[in-house]
Amino acid sequence: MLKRDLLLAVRNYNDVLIGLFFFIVVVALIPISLNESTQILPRLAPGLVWIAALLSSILSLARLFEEDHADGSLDLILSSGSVYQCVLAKVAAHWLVTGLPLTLISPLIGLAYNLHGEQLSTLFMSLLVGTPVLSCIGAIGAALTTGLRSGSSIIALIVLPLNIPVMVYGAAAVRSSINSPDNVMTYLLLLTAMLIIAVVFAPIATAAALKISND
Amino acid sequence: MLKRDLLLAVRNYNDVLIGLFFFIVVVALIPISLNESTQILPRLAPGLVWIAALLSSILSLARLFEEDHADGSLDLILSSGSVYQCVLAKVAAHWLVTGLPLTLISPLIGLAYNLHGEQLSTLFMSLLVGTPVLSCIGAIGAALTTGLRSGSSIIALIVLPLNIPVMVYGAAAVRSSINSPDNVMTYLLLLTAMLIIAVVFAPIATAAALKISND
Amino acid sequence: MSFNWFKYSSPASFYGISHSIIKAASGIAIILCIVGLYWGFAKTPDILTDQKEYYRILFIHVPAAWMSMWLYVTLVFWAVTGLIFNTRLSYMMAAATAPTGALFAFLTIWTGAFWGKTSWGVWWDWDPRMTSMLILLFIYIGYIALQNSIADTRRADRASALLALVGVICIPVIYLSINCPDPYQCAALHQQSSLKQIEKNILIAMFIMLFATWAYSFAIITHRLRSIILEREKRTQWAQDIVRDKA
Amino acid sequence: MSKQLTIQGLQCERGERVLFSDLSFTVEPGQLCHLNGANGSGKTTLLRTIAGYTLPYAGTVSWNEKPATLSNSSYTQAYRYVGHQNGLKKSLNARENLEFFQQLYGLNASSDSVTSALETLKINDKSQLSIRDLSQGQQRKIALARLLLGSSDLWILDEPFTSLDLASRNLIENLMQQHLHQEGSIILTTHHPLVNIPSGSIHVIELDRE
Amino acid sequence: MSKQLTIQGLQCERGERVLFSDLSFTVEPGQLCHLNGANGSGKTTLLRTIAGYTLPYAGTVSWNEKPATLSNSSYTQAYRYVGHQNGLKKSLNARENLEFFQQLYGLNASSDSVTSALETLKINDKSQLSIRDLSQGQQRKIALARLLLGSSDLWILDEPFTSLDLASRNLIENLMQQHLHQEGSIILTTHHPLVNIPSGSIHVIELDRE
Ligand code: HEM
Ligand SMILES: Nc1ncnc2c1ncn2[C@@H]1O[C@H](COP(=O)(O)OP(=O)(O)OP(=O)(O)O)[C@@H](O)[C@H]1O
Ligand SMILES: Nc1ncnc2c1ncn2[C@@H]1O[C@H](COP(=O)(O)OP(=O)(O)OP(=O)(O)O)[C@@H](O)[C@H]1O
Ligand SMILES: [Mg+2]
Ligand SMILES: [Mg+2]
Repeated sequence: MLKRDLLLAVRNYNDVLIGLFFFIVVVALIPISLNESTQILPRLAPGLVWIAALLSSILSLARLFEEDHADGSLDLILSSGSVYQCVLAKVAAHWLVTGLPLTLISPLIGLAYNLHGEQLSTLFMSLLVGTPVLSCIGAIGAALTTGLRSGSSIIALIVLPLNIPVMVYGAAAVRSSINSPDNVMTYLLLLTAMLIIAVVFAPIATAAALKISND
Repeated sequence: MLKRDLLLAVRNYNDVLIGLFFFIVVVALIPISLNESTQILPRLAPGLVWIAALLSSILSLARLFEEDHADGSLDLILSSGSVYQCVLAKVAAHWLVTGLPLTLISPLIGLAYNLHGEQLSTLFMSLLVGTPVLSCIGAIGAALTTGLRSGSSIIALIVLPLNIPVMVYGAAAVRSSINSPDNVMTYLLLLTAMLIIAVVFAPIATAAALKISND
Repeated sequence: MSFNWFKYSSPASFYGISHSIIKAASGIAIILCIVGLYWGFAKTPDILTDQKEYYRILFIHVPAAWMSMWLYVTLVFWAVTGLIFNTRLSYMMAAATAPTGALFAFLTIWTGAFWGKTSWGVWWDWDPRMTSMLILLFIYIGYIALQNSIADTRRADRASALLALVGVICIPVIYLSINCPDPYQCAALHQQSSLKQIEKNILIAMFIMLFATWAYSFAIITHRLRSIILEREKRTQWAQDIVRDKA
Repeated sequence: MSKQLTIQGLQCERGERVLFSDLSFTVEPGQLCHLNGANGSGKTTLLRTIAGYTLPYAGTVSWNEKPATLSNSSYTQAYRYVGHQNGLKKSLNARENLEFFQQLYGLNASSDSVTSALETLKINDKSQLSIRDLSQGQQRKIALARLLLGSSDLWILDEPFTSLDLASRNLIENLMQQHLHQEGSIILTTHHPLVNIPSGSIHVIELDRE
Repeated sequence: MSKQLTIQGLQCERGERVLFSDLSFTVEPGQLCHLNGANGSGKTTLLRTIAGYTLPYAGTVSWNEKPATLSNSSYTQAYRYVGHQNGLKKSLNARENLEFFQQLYGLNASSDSVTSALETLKINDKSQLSIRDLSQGQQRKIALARLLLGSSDLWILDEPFTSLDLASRNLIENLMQQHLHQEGSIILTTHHPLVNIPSGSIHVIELDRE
């Protein structure tokens, strides 16, 4: 299943590049409009990078199942008996196209915001563990709103509150790597716990939501 | 023409409320994740409010013509002889659902960021004049990418650079209302000039782009 | 359609003469580049006020900045020609121009960053001219991305041509962006052109380099155009003949 | 000879494949032109080229001796196109969709004419349901109801009978028949036989060239 | 009596309107059940209820004496549904779409069986084009090609002949005929006459109740 979604994602490999590019633009844009001197940048970095991750994840959610619903593939998937795997594959593909590239590029962005050593690796780790959670939770919202006209805004409404904790802890991990390095592990473990719960339960919820949306 | 689009927008009046809610969440979210004391908030406000305006505008762009293309209405519109008016109506509806609510709520947000008197009205005015420009320019990007699979990310790529000046000057207007109130008028006039150019030319470009995309 | 003869004959005949153009232009580019760099390093003063000798970045920075804008103007020219006359060759010209333009925009910012570090003490600041050059770079990238993401060639050509036309508004902005309305706010680092006060030899070297980049662009764009033509005309007899002759 | 559609030396390509070339024919008032051809032979492409949505690679389409393009408004006012897609807004109801169409085309916006169009097609009782809730065939009928709003000279129909039951098909054929009597012309594709239209006014164009 | 579809006392509603109620019938192996009814009479709703996508308001659908729902995997493995929508990914080509289908349903993923399905439907020469670039009828054929992948007992087809030309329609009818011979069963709606299937094996259900 993953294969088709990856195929779809990679066929327009632009998608990956553009997602990445978009991320960079957003993060670059913020200092423009803040017009702040470079000293305060490191303090802003964790929050801004995480907000950008959150927004670029949500931005691409609306299309997660919408197309499958509109073209009738959702019918096929629901009666295939491999709904769970299919949802997992969708989530994985979503992460590979949004979360992973962001994670990979994050050290560079960190450098641009004057982060160093330990801080860079914390930024990287927090994104690596946290962005899949964003994709998992996002999928539930996407499934619930599939077929609704105002889908994309409702998704944001459903998903944002659920995702805020991820973002807060992700940003907190990075921030504490600047101020109090001892706490970094706690935050990362918290994120990992969230990841495990999300990967196990979110696809089940998503599959159930899809059945309801496809009535 | 406007009527149908408004009808569509208002029928799911959720859209308006949610667009607004989304805007507020984003703006409220930023101070949380920045974790900054309230003293620095006024300095951050102009940039952040404008970034949120920009992002929430782009976020809702992808659907601007996509549906018309998929269901065949675009054919009807293109041969109706009132393409220009129709595009204007679409843009107006987009603004009424994204830009206007943000503008109306902006004084409240300004208060939350510790802005006062003159500054609040400048924030309001800059959004009032600037957000329609975002919708106008956005429509061009939406029209060019209608029917493409990777549409929504490419829109961001096309629209962001063109919108950066609007955001920069919008934020600069608010910022100068804090630092050097004399310059506020210059910025607002600049934004007004942009608005006039955008309202006159953008629909023409959009209509041409739609003809190309519907080939 | 009245322009058929133009549409169908031009690519083939252009392909025929293009090889010699590339040879000549790249030769000129190499010679001018050597002369220009020689002039720039040997005939100019080592130290310019407080800028030490780092100011010599200007021999790349300024030509690159001018070329990136000039190439954008030509790109738009070809795009508009294509939109009006429906000539395939002009779309190909536009498509061939974009990567080089993007390269120069990038070079401008890249060299500018180094220069800025040595003379202003910062790599980057949101000076309006830099910002608008960054936007130009993004527009080049947007043009290329839009073209690549549309499978149908004809639609890709027309859509990206329109985007280029919309983006042309950037050029006057870059040109005028020194005149910031609020000096306190945007603290423009770039000043009004000081060309007239500059030392004569610096000016000469700079212009030689300008012509070098111009010739280089001409060569590389023509080269890229050749491959685009071959790719797009692969169904035609003459294109197949060429490929067979090469093999 | 005024309301004549003339196709001259038309060539259309899709993805570097020539679908047809050097195609010439005319459609006179009162005439129905039935494009025939296997799946994928280029019928839809031809109809969209005639309607001006797709540019031809060579040749011309003209109406009333002027080029038939989207920028020729006397042409776009003269035809009605119903394609594979219905062009209906899913969240509006039938009446709202048709009234919007009237506004778009600057027709006399009157809810009476909408009602009578819907009644002619025997779908008026569903006019308050949003399109999303209608069955496939009902949606198609509402798309076709546009043909009855205002007056038009040329109907361009891409498989109008899709999903229609027998009764509705006969209904539509009768409407076509009427349109032809009023000196209108029709160009259509369909894989259903046309049973009610006198074969004298049908002009068949075969698109299969292989 | 094993591969039998039994509908018992079925009632379906849409938006508070009862479409049909107390509907009971069975479809035996080797039998084709042709749902007949005007546009909007509830044929699609019935088919989607049978496939388990829509929940009935009353009554049951059972397969092999067990409830026929989405969570009954021996049922979902046994049928193939082709609805109004084709269920194809526009940016993949025909082969990729069908291979994905094989994976999804845990069929023996083999590109040979895809090739032979495409060849049976005479569409193999288009198998490298993305679906977006295919004509309406070609897309429909590829959706129908799924019927030939793996083996299945029940075909649920909602207007399978939409947009198909005459030759393809005959082809599909022959495939149906073969399926019936192999003790498969079919339940379908169509507004085209079924010409090649012996009327002995056709069982017509009228849905119009008014
Ligand atoms: C990182 C970005 C850049 C830096 C740090 C930078 C730095 C500099 C410096 C230090 C000078 C010479 C000092 C002066 O005359 O003010 C200069 C001149 C110049 N720069 Fe840039 N620059 C950058 C980007 C650009 C861009 C984007 C353009 C776009 C057009 C540009 C165009 C020019 C031109 C035309 C001159 C010569 C003008 C003159 O004679 O005064 N630069 N730049
Ligand atoms: N990019 C492409 N490359 C090759 N062939 C293409 C491409 N895009 C479209 N085609 C072909 O062009 C033809 C399009 O035909 P069109 O849609 O006009 O057919 P049609 O006659 O309307 O068929 P139908 O009866 O099925 O609707 C198809 O055969 C399709 O395969
Ligand atoms: N919310 C609703 N309120 C009232 N009626 C509704 C609602 N939703 C659906 N319907 C009706 O339910 C019926 C749906 O029928 P269905 O789609 O099953 O028809 P069908 O027999 O497949 O028709 P066709 O041949 O046109 O495809 C339609 O008559 C439709 O008007
Ligand atoms: Mg067709
Ligand atoms: Mg139906």
